[in-house]
Amino acid sequence: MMKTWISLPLIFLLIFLPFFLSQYWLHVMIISLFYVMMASSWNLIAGYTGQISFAHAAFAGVGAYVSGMLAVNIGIPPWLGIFVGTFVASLLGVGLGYLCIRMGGIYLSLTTLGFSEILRIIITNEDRWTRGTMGLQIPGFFTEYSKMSYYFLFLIVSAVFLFILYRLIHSEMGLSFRAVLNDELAAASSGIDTIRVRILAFTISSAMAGMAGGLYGHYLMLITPDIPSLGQMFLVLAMAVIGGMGSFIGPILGAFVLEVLSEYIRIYGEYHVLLFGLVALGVARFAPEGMVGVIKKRWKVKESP
Amino acid sequence: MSRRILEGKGVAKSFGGLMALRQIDFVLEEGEIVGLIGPNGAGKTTLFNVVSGVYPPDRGELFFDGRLISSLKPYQICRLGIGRTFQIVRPFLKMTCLENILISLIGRGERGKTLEEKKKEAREFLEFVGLRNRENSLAKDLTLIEKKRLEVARALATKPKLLLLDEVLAGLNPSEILQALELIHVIRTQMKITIFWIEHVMGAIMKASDRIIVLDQGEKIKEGKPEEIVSDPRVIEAYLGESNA
Amino acid sequence: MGRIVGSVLLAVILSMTSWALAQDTIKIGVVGPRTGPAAATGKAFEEGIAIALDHINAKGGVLGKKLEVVFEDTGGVPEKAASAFEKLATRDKVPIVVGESHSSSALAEIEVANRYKVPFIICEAWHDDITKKNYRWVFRAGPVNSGVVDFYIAPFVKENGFKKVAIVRENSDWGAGIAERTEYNMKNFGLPFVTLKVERESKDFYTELTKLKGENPDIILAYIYGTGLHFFVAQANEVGLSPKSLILDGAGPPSLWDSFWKNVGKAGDLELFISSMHEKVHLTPTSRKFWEDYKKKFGKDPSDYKTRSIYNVVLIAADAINRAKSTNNEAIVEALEKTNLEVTTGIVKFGLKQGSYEYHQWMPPMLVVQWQDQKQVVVFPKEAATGELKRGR
Amino acid sequence: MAEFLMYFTNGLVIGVINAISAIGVSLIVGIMRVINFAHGELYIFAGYFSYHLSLTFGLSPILAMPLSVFFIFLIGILMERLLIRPTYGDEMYSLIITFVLSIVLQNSALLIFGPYPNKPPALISGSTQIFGLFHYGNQRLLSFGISIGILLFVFYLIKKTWFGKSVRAISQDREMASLMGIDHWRINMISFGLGAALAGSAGVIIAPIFPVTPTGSSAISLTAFVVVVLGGMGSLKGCVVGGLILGILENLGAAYVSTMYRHIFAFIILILVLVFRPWGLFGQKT
Repeated sequence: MMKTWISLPLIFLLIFLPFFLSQYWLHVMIISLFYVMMASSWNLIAGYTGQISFAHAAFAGVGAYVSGMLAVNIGIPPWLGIFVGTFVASLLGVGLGYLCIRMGGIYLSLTTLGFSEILRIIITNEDRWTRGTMGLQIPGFFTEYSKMSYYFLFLIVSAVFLFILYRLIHSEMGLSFRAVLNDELAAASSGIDTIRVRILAFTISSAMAGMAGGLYGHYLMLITPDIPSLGQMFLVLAMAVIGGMGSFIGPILGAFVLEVLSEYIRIYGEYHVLLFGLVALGVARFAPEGMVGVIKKRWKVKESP
Repeated sequence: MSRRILEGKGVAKSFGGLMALRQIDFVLEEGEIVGLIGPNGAGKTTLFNVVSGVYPPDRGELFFDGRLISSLKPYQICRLGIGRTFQIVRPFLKMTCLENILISLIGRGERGKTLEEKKKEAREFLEFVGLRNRENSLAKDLTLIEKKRLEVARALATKPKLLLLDEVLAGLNPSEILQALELIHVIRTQMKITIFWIEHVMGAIMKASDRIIVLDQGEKIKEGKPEEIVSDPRVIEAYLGESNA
Repeated sequence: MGRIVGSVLLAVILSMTSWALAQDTIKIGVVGPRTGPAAATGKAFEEGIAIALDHINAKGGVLGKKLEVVFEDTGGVPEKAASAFEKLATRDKVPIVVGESHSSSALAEIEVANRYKVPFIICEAWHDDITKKNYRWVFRAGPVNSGVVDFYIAPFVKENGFKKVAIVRENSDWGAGIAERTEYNMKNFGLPFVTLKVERESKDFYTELTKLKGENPDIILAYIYGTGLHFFVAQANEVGLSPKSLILDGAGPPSLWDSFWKNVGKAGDLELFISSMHEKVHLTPTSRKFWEDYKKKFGKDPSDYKTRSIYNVVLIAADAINRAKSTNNEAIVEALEKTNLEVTTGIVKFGLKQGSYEYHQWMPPMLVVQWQDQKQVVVFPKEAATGELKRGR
Repeated sequence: MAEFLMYFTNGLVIGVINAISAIGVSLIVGIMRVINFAHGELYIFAGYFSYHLSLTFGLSPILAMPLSVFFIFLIGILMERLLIRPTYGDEMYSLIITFVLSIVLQNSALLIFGPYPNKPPALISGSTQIFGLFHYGNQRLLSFGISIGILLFVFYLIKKTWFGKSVRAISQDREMASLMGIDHWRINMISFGLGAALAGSAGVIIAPIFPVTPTGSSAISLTAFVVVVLGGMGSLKGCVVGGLILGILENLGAAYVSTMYRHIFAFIILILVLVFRPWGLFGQKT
């Protein structure tokens, strides 16, 4: 149960906060919200059905490139383009899911890793269309560049995502997700079509990544193969793992904490990825429920999953 | 004459050269309790896995209620009406008892019932196995016997016509065994569910079964009434062979 | 649960809003790759910056304050570069940014520079468009593709009478731009040429080299930046293509990295490269001073000429702020346009005529150097040459 | 024709090295159902070790190579003991842990060895004219020979020794193997070390040809994974055949289709295998 006494002030805060933030911190908040969308939607497949997809960043890349290239080449407005991008990402999600989910978890991880790599190679090499590693400059959502507008756009879409995820997790489908995560064979023997459940989760999550990627691309106004890179994938994974996989709050917490933290330790340059890696490793090994798990244990706070 | 509910014809299954089941034929009739016994590695659990669709048989056919089921997936077989428990209990550990049962109700794929209605129904199943007071406990916090009860309730909640029970008595003390046998009796008589069970507790299975099927090294070596089984020299040899090993 | 989340958030927010520091130094921004495949450039930049800061602060700093730099990493990735630049502009609020060595990153950064109106001096991103876009805030004190090709590479090819040219270029803005300009020049000369596109991070060039062997070129213009060049040179020798066909490294630094000889072995002999630096060629007194102080500070000779390029632009930036007598962006741009400063590679004066890449552009003189018995010999242009071009067989 | 043979030979050499690296992955998957995403990093580390042992510490390359492989073996054992062992049975966490580990190792390599690519000294220089048709680097030919030697050794180890029998028993049926009295904890640890050592062997063999860079590791891991899926998870024969197919196909594809798409052929194969024969060429169907 999301407790209203904490949600309400939080919503209030998120609405009025931007008026007190500098351009720079507004930027950090926007990026954090992007990662909230990414980590939370990845958590749906990883945390709730136990499938590790390494293509989440790749699907964000699909969303960004489809929408960006439509805008640059045919002049389709970003507002429309991101929906096309989301649709393409979900189609690819169904396709990939159908291909490898029946073969089990390891295959999904390998195939999604391969898919990321294919996507990177195609984007890099088809530079006539994508401008490859040189980066494609694409239009933004607003004619007048305003960080405030982007902040609210990202805030609204994140809220919608979280609402959908929350409802989904607490529905019958969400129970099926968790049954599959807990014990696939037992779930199948209880009449759950485990393949369908997994493909569904994978598709929803991929579509969300596609939309998040589209928004991100049109915010940066510059898209490069770095969006669908494994480095980006690692960040999303680290946020979910450190925050707490399989919990609703975990990835949200992880996204904010890691993004804000990375701004503070940026002076150490290359070490921040290493640091996040070590922390994520330690958490995965010793506290698999992440920050949320640690907090729950410490304060014995009850939170429904 | 009652109906054949489950029929296997020439069912065979091997794993990388190891023959786990060789050409097994068997029939279960509606309303029966049939015991499946045999020494370790005889292929009993493999047979259950093949029946419930975990692996497709290499050769042979399986019919349930007159329908060919040997190429169906586990969830399809479950929805047709075969429920099962596992030798090593497999409840959904990080879910509550109520949620464990709910999964089976969701798995039936019935439309038109709200989640609240399903919860109500799930509580009835918990009540039936005596776990009503633990509905909000996580399955991992249950004792072994509670886990076993939960698993039986979960299997019952799929509304099976046939229930496969894989060593539900193992690890229970004598008074618990008596309770369990009572439960099985109720399932059979009141719920009208056919039961096919694997058991190592010989006394219990001999007492409660209508018929016994004996497997050894993937072959059916004997089938018949309990009293015929105990006196059969081949069965004795199979078991003696095991105890000498 | 909620309370904890709340307090963490509150702490973060408090720290965000109270972001202010008393300043008794002047900070300028630097962008460049400190991580990723071109992290070597970041190291070169750090060395050059250190010497520039020593020199500037020894002379009293900038506007009477100590000069410092904030070096943001771009990872060699345009998207990170744009966000790095944005951070310098919005978080550190630096009056001027210098640096960059990737054309693709620079092309992304100049958009941000233009959006936030921050003066930006680029030192080692060669793509024409960077200055061709004629942004008021963007300057370049370094090579430009068209200049490098028109004044050095193409005349070198022509004057030495090469008959068949192979152009091997990486898939980057720099590679595309410099190859295109080279093709344009070769067409004008009427010289036959063939162009191959290769992947920037490739390691195995046997396939490309086998194809090239069929073409039988006598000069290969290799527009590959980074370690790929080493593999290319080593493998060209293995398949028997070089040194019969000479290889010219159209970027330069990779042929000077410490690892070059380890990676290419004797295949490196007779390899040519573009450079703006040579131990025997000191165009200005500053160049000599830089060389000596570098040796003193780091105990070795400078190898990557990007060390000097970044040194130059930090000097130019400091000079402009001093002359502008403020950190105001308009004033700095005006001062930059009037720059007349001696750096290691000559006297810097930016072009002011709009309409072409020469706007806000100053290009240092370049050299074509050949490795002969592991010695650098300048072979072009003639007036700076320290030896003859040697051909392989 | 000469060109074709050249591409083909190149494919063969790369293919054999692919096979060694892939066997390292396959061994671990077969026994533990764990995919080691840090495979490429171990390969890279081996390259760096052999570079520093021979150039910084002045060891002969002939000594430096096996010593580096031994270090990687130790690292593998340590990894298994500290990180992988607690995840047995939880596929998800082993995937997460090895993936994060790959990022950690990659960034540590960047930190320890720097961004510069390093190439250990070649054992042999120059090139040989093959059938009077084309020149081929001697180091490549030597690497080919060493790789074949390693492959033969691995096959001997798996087919003929006590260790190999235990490994095969565990891959087929873990419960059965433990009934037979095989200590699978120890076998797991040694196998993980061996898998790592094979990654390391591929690394030290290839490093004198293509210098190692910290960022190059993910491509190496991916190639190995594709070979394993193509050959069939847990099949050694599959690794050799798959490695060769991939090596030859990539080189011919690069030559006759597009050099830029060299690495995409691997993934096209991956997708085709998943569609038509998901258990791989030599894998077991269920």
